Amino acid sequence: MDFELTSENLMLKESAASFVKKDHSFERLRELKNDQWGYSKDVWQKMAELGWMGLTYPEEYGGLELDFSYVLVLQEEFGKGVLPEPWLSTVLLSGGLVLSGGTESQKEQILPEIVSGDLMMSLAYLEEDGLFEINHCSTAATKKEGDFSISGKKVFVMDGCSADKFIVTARTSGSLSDSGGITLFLVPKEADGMRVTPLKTIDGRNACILEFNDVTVPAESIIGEPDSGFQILSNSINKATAGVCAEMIGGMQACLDLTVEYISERMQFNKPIGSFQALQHKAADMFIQKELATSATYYAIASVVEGVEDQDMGLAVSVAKAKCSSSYMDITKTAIQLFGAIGFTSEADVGFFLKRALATKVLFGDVDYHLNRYSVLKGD
Amino acid sequence: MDFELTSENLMLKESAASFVKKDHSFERLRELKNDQWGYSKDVWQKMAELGWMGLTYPEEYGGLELDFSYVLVLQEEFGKGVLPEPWLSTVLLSGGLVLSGGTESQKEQILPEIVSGDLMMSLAYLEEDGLFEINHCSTAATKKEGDFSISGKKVFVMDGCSADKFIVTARTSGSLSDSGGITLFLVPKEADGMRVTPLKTIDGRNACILEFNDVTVPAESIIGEPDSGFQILSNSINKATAGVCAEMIGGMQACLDLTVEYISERMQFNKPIGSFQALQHKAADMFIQKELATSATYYAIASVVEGVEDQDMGLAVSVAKAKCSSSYMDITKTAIQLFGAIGFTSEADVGFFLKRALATKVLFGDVDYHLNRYSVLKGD
Amino acid sequence: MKISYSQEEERFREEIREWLKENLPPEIIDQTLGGSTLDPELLIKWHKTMHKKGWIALEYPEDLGGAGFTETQKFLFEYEYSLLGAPRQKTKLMAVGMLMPLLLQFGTKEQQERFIPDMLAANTLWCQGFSEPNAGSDLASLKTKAVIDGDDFVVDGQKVWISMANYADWIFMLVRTDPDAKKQKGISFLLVDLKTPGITIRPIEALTDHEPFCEVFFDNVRVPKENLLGNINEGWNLAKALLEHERLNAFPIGEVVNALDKVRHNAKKTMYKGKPLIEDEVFRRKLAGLEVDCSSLLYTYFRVLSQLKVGSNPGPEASFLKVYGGELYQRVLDLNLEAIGPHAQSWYNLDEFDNDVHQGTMGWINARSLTTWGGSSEIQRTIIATQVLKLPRK
Amino acid sequence: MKISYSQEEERFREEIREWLKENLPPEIIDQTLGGSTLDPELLIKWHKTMHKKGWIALEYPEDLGGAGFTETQKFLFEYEYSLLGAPRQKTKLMAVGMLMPLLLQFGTKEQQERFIPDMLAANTLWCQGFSEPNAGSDLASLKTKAVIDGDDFVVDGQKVWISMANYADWIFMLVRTDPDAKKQKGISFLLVDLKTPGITIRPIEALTDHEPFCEVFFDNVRVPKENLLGNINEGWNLAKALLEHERLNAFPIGEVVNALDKVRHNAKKTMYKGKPLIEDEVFRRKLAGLEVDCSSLLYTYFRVLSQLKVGSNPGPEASFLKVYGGELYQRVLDLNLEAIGPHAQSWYNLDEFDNDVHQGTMGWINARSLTTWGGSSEIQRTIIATQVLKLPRK
Repeated sequence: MDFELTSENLMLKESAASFVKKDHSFERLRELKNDQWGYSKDVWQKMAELGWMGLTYPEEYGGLELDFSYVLVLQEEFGKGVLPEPWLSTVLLSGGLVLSGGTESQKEQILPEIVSGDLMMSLAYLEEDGLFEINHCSTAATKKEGDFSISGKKVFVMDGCSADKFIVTARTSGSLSDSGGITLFLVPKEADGMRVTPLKTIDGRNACILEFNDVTVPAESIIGEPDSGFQILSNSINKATAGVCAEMIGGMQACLDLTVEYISERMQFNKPIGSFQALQHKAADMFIQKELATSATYYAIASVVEGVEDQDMGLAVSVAKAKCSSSYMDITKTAIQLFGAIGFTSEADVGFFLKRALATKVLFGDVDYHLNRYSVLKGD
Repeated sequence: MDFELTSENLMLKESAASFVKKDHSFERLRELKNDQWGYSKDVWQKMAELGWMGLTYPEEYGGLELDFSYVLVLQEEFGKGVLPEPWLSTVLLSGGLVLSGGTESQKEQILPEIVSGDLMMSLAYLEEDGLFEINHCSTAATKKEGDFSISGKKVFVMDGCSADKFIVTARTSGSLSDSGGITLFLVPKEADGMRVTPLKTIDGRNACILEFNDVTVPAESIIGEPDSGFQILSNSINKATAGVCAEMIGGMQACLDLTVEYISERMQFNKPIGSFQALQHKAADMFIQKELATSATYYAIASVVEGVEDQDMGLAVSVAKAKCSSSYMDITKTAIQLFGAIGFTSEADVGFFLKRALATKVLFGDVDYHLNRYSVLKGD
Repeated sequence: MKISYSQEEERFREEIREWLKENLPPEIIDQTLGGSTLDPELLIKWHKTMHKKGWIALEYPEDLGGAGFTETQKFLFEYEYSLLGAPRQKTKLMAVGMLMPLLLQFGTKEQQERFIPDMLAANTLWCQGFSEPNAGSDLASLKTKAVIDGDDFVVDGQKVWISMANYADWIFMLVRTDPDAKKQKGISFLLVDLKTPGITIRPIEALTDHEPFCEVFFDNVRVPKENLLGNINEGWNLAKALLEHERLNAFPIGEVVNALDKVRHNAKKTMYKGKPLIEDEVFRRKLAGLEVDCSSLLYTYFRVLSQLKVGSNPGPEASFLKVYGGELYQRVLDLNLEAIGPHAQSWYNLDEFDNDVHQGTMGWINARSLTTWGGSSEIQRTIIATQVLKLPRK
Repeated sequence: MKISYSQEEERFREEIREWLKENLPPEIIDQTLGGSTLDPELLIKWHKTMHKKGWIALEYPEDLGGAGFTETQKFLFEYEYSLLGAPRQKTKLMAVGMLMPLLLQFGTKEQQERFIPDMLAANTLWCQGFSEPNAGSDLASLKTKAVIDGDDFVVDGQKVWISMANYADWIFMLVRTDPDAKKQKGISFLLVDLKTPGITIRPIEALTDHEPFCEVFFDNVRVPKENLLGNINEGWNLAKALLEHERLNAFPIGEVVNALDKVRHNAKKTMYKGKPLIEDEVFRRKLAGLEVDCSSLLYTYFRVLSQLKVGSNPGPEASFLKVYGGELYQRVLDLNLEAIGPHAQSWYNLDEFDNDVHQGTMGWINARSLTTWGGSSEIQRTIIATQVLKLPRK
């Protein structure tokens, strides 16, 4: 039983914190708001130079080969600044999928390129009528000589506008909602027959819609075994979800700090408004929610570090994500409320947390999705 | 569109209020707590002398023949004092069933006796495995020569310990949860083969379990048509539910008054605790909930007065009961909280409201029962 | 007791509904139902249409340019009006609801004739200049000062959170005319032409990316004495009278009803495990819970209505209609986000996605301001506690 | 990072579990899991059993009669202890957790030798006399006075909300010894034999029909000077030290876990539309929501545990464990009422109905006191706001 950060963890925490302070700012988010990608390649390169792109990858691929506790540390600091760079989609999620399911040659070809910061990737798995279900897959991949032909539509492909390569889930057997029969394909952005529709998200980042019209890819582009992509997929999404929870608790902390600072200074009726009991109790509830979400997230991260079996990881992750989603929303809503009119303006930083809370709430499943998944895994 | 009380309504309101003040007190509730019935026959007789037993009955049966708005007025005042006399079960529910479904001879035989205060009645319809469902009926009545033989078990028969006659729902055809096939029988408490197990309820009143082992009753004891008791039953329960809502909003009002009075006088830190913002806002929320529940109840009552069709009445009643159940619970819980330690003692009156709130919450279906019924009736 | 409308009420509602259905521009309905900030140009056009019909100053007699509605008719009008998706902000830019009663109560004959007709016709657009950076809920601590110099007041200072000042022609504002008098004393109420030299208007961007309000800076602005409304140093009485009116401006229940319909509409299109989300027990239960709260609120309006009929003023009891209405509206839009699933994160790209869906997110953000605007929920609850429940003040 | 226990910790837990399973009387488990008020006789018997085992003063060295547990071991013990349904009130009647640290910190050698061993062995039962009718959350305004007369203090006044004073032998209490000094000053801490003439004890009935606490009246009660604990007029320091200890007495998470199991158990027996209620989607979702909150709270305890391991004291941050634990426990029992349907209204008649069912209602009522007891939720939140978040005080 150990949830303390090691001194090595703390070293990364410090450098991440100073990076977010030095190379990032809320002003930058305002500038990037209308940018097609919503983040900057320069900052991305700096992050690569710091070695963070290979944080958890084996050294043979140029990675630092650190355990998952460092993901907590890094994401928590990113969350405090609402850093928009797509580390989660490229490094943690897509790279993670390649690492856990890819062939040796796929790893050698892809991971070093991610580590160097030259390759951006996105996972395309959500579909129009599937809500948040991972196993809902109507996009079909059919054999065509030695190749596969993919047809279908994926929505809300996170950070998809800047992706060089996509990992696409497609059905090679089974029916609409079967876990079996889902296969993972690597698809380059240049692939013929693929239509990319850019989409701006509420947090100023990007997503895209991918339409596949007989997109042909070689059999070598399959990640893992045909028909059995689900297990790798759900495992990697579990880890990515734990990672996004770490970002969320960082955001809660920063948003609470921002709010406490404001209501301590803002004077009305010759008193700081933070001295009014009703506001104090609201702030106390923000603190309580933040603490609970933090504990749930630490436990989920530790479960990944310890490498517990899939069901236990699923339970820990669903507890964390359900708690983080509701807490981050409640905390940022209350923050806006306590800031009053100024909180509703783009000039106040607090709004960035509210919008990111909404975006992360629906990322990898909202509260009800995870509560339901919890019940199912628990066997109720 | 009219929700104002008429001057005639207000006259009844006054006499009811002064009756509750004069002939009832919380001290009386303390004395009755361990009474087998939880109410007093003397008070019951006084109520009869005031003509309240026949409030809505036609004059030919000795009733006052008043419309349903007077039920609102009477029950609201009863609710303010948490009056324990079983007016709801005997007059409104049981008598109401006889009135709407009974034969002329049944009415002539029963209603005047209720009006005079000599006859106590209870409805037995809930079963062990039916939760709150009215149509769940496993108790069976089978033809036996000209008579019917009833076998089965009913639970939580409200005020059943003092009932002289029961109205019992029994299945004469159809399967477990069919609305069709339910028949209403009049069963005297002396009936052979009927076992009565008394039960004390949290609010100090009584209920009983009825076990029927081949209880034989003549065909004349059927209320309404055989197999088609459900419609009368659900209509009468709807009206009784509107009636209990009226009691609940009376309780909310009195509980709020009690609380406001206490926190205005109780001093801590040299201030009345009612001057602390956090407590003020809790009290404000109590007020808001009380107002909303009151409006929903008025609307439900008015729907009965206007005699809208069953579906609309069902919707109005479910809105009112769902709102009253949650509001009465929230208001009384908060009241206990604001009273502090003293609120947790039997010496404080506020506890009577908490316990009655819990008892009425499950009466005729709890919040989820009515939310679900609302969705079904709404056709969602 | 009666839940149905009288024949006369039904006829009145019918008339309103028919006229609105014919004349209300669909773009406005889209924007209102979507909960997004309205296009001021549309708003002005719409106001002029309403003015031709004579439906601007609802409760005022015809000879004052009003509609001559009874309290009941006004209530019914507001309800039907919001149900059909007509814009809540209708009076905002013209400030009729705010300034007209003050002009009638405190204005000189000249002022009334000079300002009211143009205001009603939307020839002059007004905005409200009360709040300042350090005078929000504590309005009486405002610092913008007006010094008498000859026949003018000279105004210096700054106002903020002024709705659509960038479209307005005139501003009515509170200024401090006696720096030595304490707080509420020494405040005056001025009517100022925004074209006067020395005035700078800076729009403020909101989280919706729109600019629903502005900062207005006053640098040595000369305002003729005749633009003083009411007596000098007695402006606080006007402010109080106005806030009284404001408080009774309950949240339009029709918008909650419409929002619930939108939730239902969205939940029918969103698929969950092969069925429309609306068929999911858990979602249905949440929806039913909000329907119950919405109905309870609606019936409270009906109770207020029947009180109005017998001529009794609801008074502060009704003050919770505003705060609860706003909070309920927010809860409905929270559920709407659940009803649209992953679409909750989308911003712009209207063409690519269903209109409702996009508006869902934009409307949700927009609704965040409801509980802070014009007296936060905290302040409303304190009013209920002290004025309705008569709990002791600090 | 690690979520599993170390081998050593596992061994320790095993030892505790095995011993408790063997020695914990089933009647106690029933009453604890049912959330009802415990029978004091049972409690005393149980305490003596624990004393023989040496598991009373957990964190104190053996030579003081303690168990000599490390902070970690104490934490693990408390957790397993509550999980198995051992009584929360364990220390209440003996006041070990409250009085022992004070005796050690402020007591004379004589006092320690005179009181500690009998307290640990439950030969002397103690109760706590702090609150007065007009001194609740505002404790420092207490009025019970003690005047020095020869070798005695003469005590006059009234104490209230004293747990099980009707079973106790001694009371430790706060009295005012200097009426002129202001509030916190002039308060002293006395140890009083309840058999002393002039003491009247009146049990108070709670909503549960039990008598969990009493009023104690002091009329001219003579208390020898040597029963003064700490210095005269410095009793407030002792009270503060004790409340510090109290605050860290977090709500036993094991009881929340047990309550959730009970909800699940009841929902499996309650039938709804022909199926166990536990299979109803809506109910399952509510249960899952509480499971998530319970797990989050449990993991917070684990975080505190690993802080203790590295020797850092959690401090006021942990103060929310108490208030949130109590509130969550209440919410779980609310759901339990839903899980038992109409049975929620039953009172007594144990024989006729399933034990869990009856306890459900009784336990629910009993839990109402949790959020008002020893510092209401309001006060806890103010502590978090001012001490943890450092928000400005009034």
